[in-house]
Amino acid sequence: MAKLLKVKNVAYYYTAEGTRIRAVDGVSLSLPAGKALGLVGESGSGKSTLGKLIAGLLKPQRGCIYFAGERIEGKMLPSIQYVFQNSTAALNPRMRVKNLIEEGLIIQGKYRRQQRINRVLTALKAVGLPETLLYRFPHELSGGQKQRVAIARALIMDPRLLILDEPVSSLDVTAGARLLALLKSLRQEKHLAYILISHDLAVVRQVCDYVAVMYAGKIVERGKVEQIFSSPGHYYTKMLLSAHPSPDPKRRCLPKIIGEPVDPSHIPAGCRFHPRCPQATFACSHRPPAFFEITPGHLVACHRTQTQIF
Amino acid sequence: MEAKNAGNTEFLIGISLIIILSALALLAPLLAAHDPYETDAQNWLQPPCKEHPFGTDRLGRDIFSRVLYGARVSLAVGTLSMLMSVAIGFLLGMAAGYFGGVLDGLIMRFTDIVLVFPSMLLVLTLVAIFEPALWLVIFVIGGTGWPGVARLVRGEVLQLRTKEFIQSARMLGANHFRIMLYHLLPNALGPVLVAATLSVPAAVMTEAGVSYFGLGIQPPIPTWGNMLRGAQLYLRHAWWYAFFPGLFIFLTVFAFHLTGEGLRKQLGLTRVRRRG
Amino acid sequence: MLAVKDLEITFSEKNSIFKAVRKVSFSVQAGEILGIVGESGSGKSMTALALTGLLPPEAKVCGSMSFAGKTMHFEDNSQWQGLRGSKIGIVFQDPAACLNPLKTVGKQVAEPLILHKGLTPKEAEVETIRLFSALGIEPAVQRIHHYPHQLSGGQQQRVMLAAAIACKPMLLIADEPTTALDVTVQAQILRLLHEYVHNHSAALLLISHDLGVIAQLADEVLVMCGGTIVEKGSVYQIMQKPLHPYTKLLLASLPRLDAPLKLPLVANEGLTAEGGCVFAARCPHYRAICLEKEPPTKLLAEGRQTACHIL
Amino acid sequence: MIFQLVRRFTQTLLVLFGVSVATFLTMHWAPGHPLQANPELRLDPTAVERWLQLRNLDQPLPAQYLSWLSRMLRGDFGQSLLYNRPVIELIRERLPSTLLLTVTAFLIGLFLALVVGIYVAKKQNSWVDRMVQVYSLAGISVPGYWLGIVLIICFAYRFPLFSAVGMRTPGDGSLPDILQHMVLPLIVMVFHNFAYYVRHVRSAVLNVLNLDFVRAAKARGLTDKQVMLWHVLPNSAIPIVTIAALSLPVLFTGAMMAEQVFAWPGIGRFIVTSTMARDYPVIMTVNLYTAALVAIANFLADVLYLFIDPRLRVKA
Repeated sequence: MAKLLKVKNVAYYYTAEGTRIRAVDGVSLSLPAGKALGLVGESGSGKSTLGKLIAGLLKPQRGCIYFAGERIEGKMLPSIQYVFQNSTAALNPRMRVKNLIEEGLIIQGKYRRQQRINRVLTALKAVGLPETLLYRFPHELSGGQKQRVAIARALIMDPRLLILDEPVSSLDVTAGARLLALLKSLRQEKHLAYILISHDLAVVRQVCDYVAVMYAGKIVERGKVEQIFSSPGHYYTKMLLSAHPSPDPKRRCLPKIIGEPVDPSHIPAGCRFHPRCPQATFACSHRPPAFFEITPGHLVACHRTQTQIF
Repeated sequence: MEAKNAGNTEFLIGISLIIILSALALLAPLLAAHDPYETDAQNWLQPPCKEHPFGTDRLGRDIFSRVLYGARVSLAVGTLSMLMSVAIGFLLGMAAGYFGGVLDGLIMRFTDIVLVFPSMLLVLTLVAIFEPALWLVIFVIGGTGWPGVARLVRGEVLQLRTKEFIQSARMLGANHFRIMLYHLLPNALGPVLVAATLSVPAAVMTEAGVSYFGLGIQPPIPTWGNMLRGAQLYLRHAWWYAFFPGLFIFLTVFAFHLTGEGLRKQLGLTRVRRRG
Repeated sequence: MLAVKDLEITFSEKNSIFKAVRKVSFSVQAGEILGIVGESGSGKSMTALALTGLLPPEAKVCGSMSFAGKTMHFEDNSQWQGLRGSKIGIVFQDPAACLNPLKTVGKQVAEPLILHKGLTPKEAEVETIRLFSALGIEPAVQRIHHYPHQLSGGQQQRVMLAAAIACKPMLLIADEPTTALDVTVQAQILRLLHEYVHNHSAALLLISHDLGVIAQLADEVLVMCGGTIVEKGSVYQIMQKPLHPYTKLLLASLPRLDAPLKLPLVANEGLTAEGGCVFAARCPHYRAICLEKEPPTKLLAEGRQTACHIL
Repeated sequence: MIFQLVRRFTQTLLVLFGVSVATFLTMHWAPGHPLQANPELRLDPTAVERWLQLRNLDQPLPAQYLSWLSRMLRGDFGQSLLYNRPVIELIRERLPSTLLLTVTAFLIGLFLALVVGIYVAKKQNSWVDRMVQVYSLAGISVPGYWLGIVLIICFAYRFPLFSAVGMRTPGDGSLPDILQHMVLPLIVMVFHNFAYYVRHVRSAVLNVLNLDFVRAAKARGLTDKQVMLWHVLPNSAIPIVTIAALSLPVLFTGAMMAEQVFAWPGIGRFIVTSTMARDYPVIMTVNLYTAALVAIANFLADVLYLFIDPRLRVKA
């Protein structure tokens, strides 16, 4: 199948307070049209930076990004849209809902007034908001409504890829659940591709077809959702899964978790996860692991998994 | 937590005072019973009476009329130099904050240089170098009053620039012009409005001060500052001569400060958080 | 150990009165973990603040509370002062904001030790180092000299926890202690909380919006909505057999690792239920009575209670 | 930390350089240059040239600037046109009385502002707080010279309690005499300074009082007093230091007004007289040195921040 998005070995470094930070350090991935990829990892793993690189908000120092066959590093395309984590900050507080959603069309300048309004109404309906909100200001909306306006704002550009940065983390549980349901149905209706960035594996589980687990600027494991969730290959993925609190009191466990999320200014040598890995060996602290395909389409970058399989 | 109503009363009192003072200034020819330039050697230094509610000065001129005409000068200087400094400050601050880098460094050092001169001293010096005149006073006060606005706008823009809604507009393809006009400007407007309101009294004060020192707008044009200067020698015998012009300086400056403070609270610019 | 009866918190502004918490009663025993779960605006954080006397001065508190056999007076500041940090320890949500940026973390943790236990600064420092290493803030000897901004979020929360448990309080109140943290760090902090309760047979009031967190730790659970308790029961009862439609909705809304979301439909647009059930406007099963009358609290078997007209 | 210091120091140097260039150019281009004098005087061209040569005025502008700067730095400010005496002498005579007045007014104003500002911040929205807020707006709105005039009318003429003119009675000059002269100018300056500082102290304390760590400190059982002393005040220090440093120009303006009204023999009055007489060497010297002083005060405030706030001490 032709890939809509191909990311090849991209890297993004920056300097903060005199230390060089390798936010994204050689990441490759691909995504077919109409599919959803979940990017998971702790804070500082580089998942948001990767999202911004794909969106063109940042320009990678190294590597290529292809979208529908074209190179797009550092370019912002109408067909790739980014929905920001904090919808309160992502909506200009001085603009009304109508203008917020309409803005992309005005910039494009392709449509007349009436056409624009029709399209705004369509987008509003698509995200499940009533027309009565059209002339409200963002501060008059609930968290869920703001997030929907942000999505409508992106949808009006007719994107083929939507990058969603922590879409539900700032919402209440019930509002979050409804938004996830909306995201699922929107994808089918519009044949959209998603990149869903989240720290919460359960959220990714609800919406995505593929998962990529990031740690310290690198992808450590990727594959189909079922593969990752039923038979995680990397110890980091296992750690994340075990740390997820289940609402079932019968499945109580407070796992012993070693170490802290990696500090991107002090990335360890070898396998970046080795100081926190319960199974780390000598090789892990010296040689960065290569990807290894444990089952078709399921790649893991871990020395131990590789040796266990052979 | 600031009570919203407190801001309201301040604003209302301030703005009403401003309206009254402006009306007095605009309607001066109608309200003044006497020509402010008309001398009357017979009736010099008359205490306040029915004919002359604020008394007369050393040349027998009606102080009430002169105060009204003085209001025109003060308010003209205040508003015009405010407009000038807000315009300069806004443009420089926006450019520095938005584009950053070398331009930012240059603009900010320039701002620092203007800022380290005490404003009164700077205006005094510049007015002294050239011939004192009304337009010069306006020009000099406006031309030296912008650094505060520039710093404020820059700070505001720097803060707004990191907000996601700016990046979001960029994602939709907005250019610099659109981002500045539709996204930065409306959001920076509140603080600028407050700063603009507060730069009027600063200008009024400076003009009055410079005129009081004898270097601003020259007699016989009546200004509150030069009336006070004229009164200085008659303090012992004619309290009204100095009292009323000064009172009007105070009232005008106070009115704008009240309005500015009221606006600040009304716009929620005092950062107070409430959590639940 | 702690008993709260008919707690009410009201904020009054000029001409509007807002009841943040109404008629909330519960009790906690030593060694017990009580979880309070609810969405934002449910009044759960206000309840926690009321139990520590830390509400903003414009809040009006009614009701009665007794702690360790003594009746507490909400207005009596000095009574609270003696308890806070010594008998009642508190952990808040945002550790970065809760630490004074200008003081070393060691000094801040030492404060309650010096204040309540009368230790000298030197002794308090030794005790702080011991606390730090017990809570995994390593290397403790150096860490006490660090400033808050030099620590990661997880470490900062451990420091807050260290300050809260420094004087071995009988009651620990944790208000969304892991919300700002990564899942892995969350698991570590929850483990520390659990260990403390277990080792000192203290009581823990755990407040969270996350049913998962509550289910992992709590023995008893209160579900709050709109300032009232809608359901109360043991963690097994609540998580496995929820009765109140709100609890059901919360559980159904939680994304799970093992199953896709099944959302009950809620579409009661434009309903107002002033004076009725707090959940009526969002309830899929509401009836006329729900909009008019506040549901009474029904006591069921085994300490279970719920407030719903329909049941 | 060193990095920040060096950075701020270079910026200060740049500003000082800019200030000196601005002053120099203003002086250079100011009307009243000998060559622009009345053409009817028919000056002898060779004499003019010799005059220029003597004063290095025939050299290119940068060279002139350098020699001017080196003279300024050595304290050679030239002759006053009005008094026909070295500017430095005139300043030296007047500086102490200005310092006496300004520093006293600064200290009293700041001290009162700290005490009252902290008090009203704790009692936010009480009637005392409202009074102080109204006063602080009124206080910065009163023109100093007018307040001075009103005080003179009341307390020097109506009820002759204090002297209205000068610093000492001729022939006297004892401490009580000077103090007695100081009262009215001091009231004028403190009235303004107190109003100016108190609003900033109040809002600085109030902002910190609303932060989460204050509640967290209370949760550790600290009393309100301990919270204030250990946590609130150190954090309010930065904005207060900023305001104190930035208020230097305000203090100077206040001194100019008070000295003018009360004929106080200080720099403020001196600069007004000199400006009236267009005594350029004096004007420019005072301008240059006040501006330099302000720039240095700001730099010192920045250095102070580094000691107060560990977050600014980033290694780099």
